[in-house]
Amino acid sequence: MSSKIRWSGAGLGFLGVALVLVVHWMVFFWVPTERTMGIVQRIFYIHVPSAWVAFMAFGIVAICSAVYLWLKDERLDMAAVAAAEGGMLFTAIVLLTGPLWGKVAWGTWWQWEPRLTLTLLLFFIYLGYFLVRSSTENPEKGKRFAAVVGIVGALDIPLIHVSVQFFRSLHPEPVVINPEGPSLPGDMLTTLFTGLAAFTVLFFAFFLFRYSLEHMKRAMVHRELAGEGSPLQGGVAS
Amino acid sequence: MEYLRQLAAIVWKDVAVELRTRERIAAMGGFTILVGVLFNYAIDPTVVEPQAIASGLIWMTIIFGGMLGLGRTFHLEEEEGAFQGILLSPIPRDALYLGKVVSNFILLTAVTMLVFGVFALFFGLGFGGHPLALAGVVLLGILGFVAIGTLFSAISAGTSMGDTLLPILVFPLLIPLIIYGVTATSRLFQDLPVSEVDGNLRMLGAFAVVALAAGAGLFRFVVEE
Amino acid sequence: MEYLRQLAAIVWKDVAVELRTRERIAAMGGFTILVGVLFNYAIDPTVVEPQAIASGLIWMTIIFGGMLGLGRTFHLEEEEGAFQGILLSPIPRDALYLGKVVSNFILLTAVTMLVFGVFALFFGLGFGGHPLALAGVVLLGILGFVAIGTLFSAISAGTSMGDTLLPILVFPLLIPLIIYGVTATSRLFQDLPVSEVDGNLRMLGAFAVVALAAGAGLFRFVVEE
Amino acid sequence: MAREFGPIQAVDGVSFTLGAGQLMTVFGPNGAGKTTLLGILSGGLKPSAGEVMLRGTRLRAGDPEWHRRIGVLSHKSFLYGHLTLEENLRFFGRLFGLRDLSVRIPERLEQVGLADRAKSAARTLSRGMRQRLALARTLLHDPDFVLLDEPYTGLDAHAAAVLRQVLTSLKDGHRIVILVTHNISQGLELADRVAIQVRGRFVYLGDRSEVDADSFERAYRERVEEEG
Amino acid sequence: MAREFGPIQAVDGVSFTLGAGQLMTVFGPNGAGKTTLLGILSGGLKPSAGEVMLRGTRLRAGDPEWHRRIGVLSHKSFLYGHLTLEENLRFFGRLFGLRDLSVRIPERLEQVGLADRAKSAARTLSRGMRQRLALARTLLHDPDFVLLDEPYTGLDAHAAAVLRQVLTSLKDGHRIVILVTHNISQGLELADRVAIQVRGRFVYLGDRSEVDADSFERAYRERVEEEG
Ligand code: HEM
Ligand SMILES: Nc1ncnc2c1ncn2[C@@H]1O[C@H](COP(=O)(O)OP(=O)(O)OP(=O)(O)O)[C@@H](O)[C@H]1O
Ligand SMILES: Nc1ncnc2c1ncn2[C@@H]1O[C@H](COP(=O)(O)OP(=O)(O)OP(=O)(O)O)[C@@H](O)[C@H]1O
Ligand SMILES: [Mg+2]
Ligand SMILES: [Mg+2]
Repeated sequence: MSSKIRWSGAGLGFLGVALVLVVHWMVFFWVPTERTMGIVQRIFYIHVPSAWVAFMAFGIVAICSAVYLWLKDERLDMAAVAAAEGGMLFTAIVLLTGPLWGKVAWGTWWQWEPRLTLTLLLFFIYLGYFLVRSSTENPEKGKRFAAVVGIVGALDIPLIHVSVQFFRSLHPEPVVINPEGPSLPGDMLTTLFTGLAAFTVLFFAFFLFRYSLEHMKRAMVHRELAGEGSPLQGGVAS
Repeated sequence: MEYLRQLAAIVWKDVAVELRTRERIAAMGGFTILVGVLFNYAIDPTVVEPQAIASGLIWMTIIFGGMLGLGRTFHLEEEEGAFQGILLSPIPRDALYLGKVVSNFILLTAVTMLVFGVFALFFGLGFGGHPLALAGVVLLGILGFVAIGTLFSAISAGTSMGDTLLPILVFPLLIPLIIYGVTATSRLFQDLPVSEVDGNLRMLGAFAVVALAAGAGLFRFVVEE
Repeated sequence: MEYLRQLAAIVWKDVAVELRTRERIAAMGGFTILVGVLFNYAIDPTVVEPQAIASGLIWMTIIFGGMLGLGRTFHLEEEEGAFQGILLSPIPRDALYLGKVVSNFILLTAVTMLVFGVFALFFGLGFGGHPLALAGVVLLGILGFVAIGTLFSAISAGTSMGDTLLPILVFPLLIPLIIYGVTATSRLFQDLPVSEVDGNLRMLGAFAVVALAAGAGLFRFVVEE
Repeated sequence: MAREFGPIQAVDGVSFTLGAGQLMTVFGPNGAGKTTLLGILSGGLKPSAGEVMLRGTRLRAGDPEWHRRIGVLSHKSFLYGHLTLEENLRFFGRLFGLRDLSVRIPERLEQVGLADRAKSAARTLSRGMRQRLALARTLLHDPDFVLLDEPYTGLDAHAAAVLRQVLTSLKDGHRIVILVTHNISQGLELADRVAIQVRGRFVYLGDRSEVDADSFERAYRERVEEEG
Repeated sequence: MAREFGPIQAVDGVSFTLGAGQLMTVFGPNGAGKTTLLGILSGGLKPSAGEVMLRGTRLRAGDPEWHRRIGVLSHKSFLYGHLTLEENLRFFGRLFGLRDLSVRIPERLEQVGLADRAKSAARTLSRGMRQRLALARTLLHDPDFVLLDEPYTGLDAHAAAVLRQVLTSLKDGHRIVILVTHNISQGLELADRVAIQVRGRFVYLGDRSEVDADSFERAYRERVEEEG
């Protein structure tokens, strides 16, 4: 079971790396340079897909957590953990590429403006997700608490998306997902979606590896508990 | 019907205990007055126009006053294990949650009125020409805040990290609410037309509804032992 | 010697409990960060210069964060009657008071450092060219505040009105302290020479000394049953 | 049924059945897991394994119907110190959906001898009075299934006699009662079944008729030493 | 000696003397004022009238020398739930100025059978364990004058035996002990003097030798009914 997961993870991983290479080729050699922002605009093809993949990852966390609360199936909790870590990874990419871009485009690494702040806070919410998990005496309770945080935390995602529309914001408004349809030239759109495909595949590769790792970790803890038993239970068997 | 009566019992109890001890209202009220007094001295009205910072101050006072009260929602119950007693009674978990939300909402509304009073008194602040829209913004904001805060204060009361977690968990979710609230309030203070805050009102309403639904649905997983 | 050891026991216990529960530091820390974030949005830097209100804001944050922690100084002890246990031990009442002052002072100093960090981060505030004088002003201010606050929180914990009294009792006494602190701080922020705050420093020092002496002398009348 | 706290196995493989009108007493040394066992039975703690059935219904924590039928007297009194005695009972009565509180509350306060203190704040009560009030709270909704954790604590001779009467009438009313105590004679007095719990497990479980009151103390000590 | 709470006269005209090595047991119904009496004796509550003398010294609340000589076990455990057992004892030991805590604490924990839980947070203890720890705390500084309010509460048979031993050794060490309990046999067992308090007043005070263990229960009930 778990070896099958690892093999599919490896397969997806190779595919993902290949796609990432393709995207990089497209970004550097194929897609035309944007007129106003110039060469740095090319970071767009990494920045935006990572943000979307992170959103998707946290969506998976929320869904798995909700079903976990309902069915209490350990596997759903493991999936949520794996997805949450993946989500944090891709959020970190957004939080790295954004400032790089911003330094050139806005002349500053960071601005306390809504989208940026909310994205940073999204990262912290899922940090909280891991914190509650480890801060209860009863591990099952920790999982439940984490699931609640995971679900409620996902509320932040739509808020991030609409944040640019409601405030004077430095950050650009949606150019793809807006009611009037994408306002991006075809080549750029193609590159963007190739990037999205690459990161999605990479995410799932990561997800599967992380899942099987979690699976092994828990199996080990389980064996330890069942095997030697704790010294405090020593005299019980009679 | 019984659902409502149980819910009302929670509200009644919280209000009665608060009226006796005045623990939370005092802390919040004290803070409010402090803000007023302090800013009177701290801010040179020739340099800073009170209007310019009033909406931020008001929200900060409300939110912090709220954190103060919400953080203790479940701690207050801990002495003599009374909260355990409630959990052993046949009250549905969502009624318990909603009861707590209502009593916190009442408490916070009282504090908010005090806040506005203090600001009117100390800074001679007029609140713009749209009292209804203003009330809508503030009450919806409080409701969303209380809905989230009540849920998470139950979580943080149940973990060994205690209150440390509360701000970490709640702030990321509250920031959007605060942003929407503050911008809407300051637009109303500037007497802009109500249509300017339409979007914000809708967002605050949506936030409150979603937060309440999430809280009512998830609360039972939080209080399970 | 034994006096100091008993005093140290109180401090050690308070710090240990606080490190375990993080109850007070979290509430205070959360508030501090909130102030930072909120003012970022609330204040339009093109209209209000952060420097103009920073010293007032900083003091308000510290004082209120402090009220929050101080108000709970004796409530924390109430569960399982542990404070009664302390009163039944041979610790002199003034050592108990001073121990509580020290542990509150430590707590508040931590919060204050956080406050300055947050303001530096969010508002890009430089704190002027006299860090030592600034530290002097702030620490003496905190000491005076803690000395008063600890005494009064014992009073309010012992009365049936609970925390209601704390703000009412403490504020009038704090007003001079706040005024001296805020003006000194804002002068230092404006990089005025240290001699400009000499008088304020002396007043803050005198306030702290008098408050400590009064607290140490009066505490035993407050905790008697 | 089982439950652990971290490395401590507080309740371990306990299993029993009780009929209507039966009272079971659980004895056991400090830390044996008696309180934890009652916690599971009350639905307040989730067992890490096993289940509880009451007249064909399976226990689900948070199920209102289940909670309506159970009354719990714990180590803690579950009272609000700032509410009066009357208000405390009124609050819990409302949670249980009771309608006749204006009659029921004075009656119950009378029963436990606190009628003259009805308007005092609960925090001014002496220990024994608080225990009496907690008892009134436990039985306010006439539960089918009553869990009493050291109910005699702090009660004076008169109140203990009242409690004994109450237990008898519960048995007559076909309720199920589980009683935890360290006092062997009080524990055996009204019991139909007797259990001894040590380190989480029931090391003895038998009918009251099987045990001999005089030699039980020695038997109990032997069991505890053997297993402890 | 007297003390009232508003309209309630909790302790009313009580007066007695005890010699070194003597143990007095105070019986009385709930709310009789026993706990209030101990509160006055401990210096925790100021009497509204009267005074307390210990070997020629007059009690003044807050006098360190006085508190150094008294040990109090109250209804509340005086423990910090977030500190470990060891830390709790270390804290109180330091307040009493004890120097040999690194030896004394493990010894006392061993005595009450909690040595293996020394590093647990006090809030994870069962009720009986908490009472044991409170007992260790009370006696940590070897007080001359020991006040015990229902010390048997929650203790199992083993711990009760330990307590009995401790009481005997206190008497042998010429300490003065005052014990409050509702259990007549436990109360009479080691007593030198016996008192019955009803509605604040001592309605009986006599030497243990004057009372007959078997008939005391009846005598007690009569007294209480008469006065109550
Ligand atoms: C500094 C940190 C930054 C962060 C944390 C950040 C975060 C994000 C996030 C979360 C999204 C996805 C939002 C959504 O689709 O709902 C996004 C999209 C985008 N970002 Fe950034 N960003 C940063 C800086 C920048 C900069 C400097 C630029 C360019 C001037 C930029 C341009 C864009 C564009 C064009 C999109 C796509 C908008 C759309 O089509 O929806 N970002 N960013
Ligand atoms: N919340 C908790 N966290 C950790 N351990 C706990 C917790 N509650 C109980 N325990 C431990 O579980 C064990 C059983 O405790 P329990 O309270 O059930 O004992 P008990 O039989 O009721 O004892 P007593 O007669 O003293 O009341 C003890 O070792 C106790 O320390
Ligand atoms: N803080 C207080 N405020 C008001 N009344 C009080 C207070 N403490 C005690 N009382 C009242 O004083 C009386 C004596 O109480 P006390 O606790 O001394 O009784 P007790 O003899 O110890 O009873 P028990 O056997 O139940 O422990 C009671 O009527 C009680 O309600
Ligand atoms: Mg127990
Ligand atoms: Mg008593």
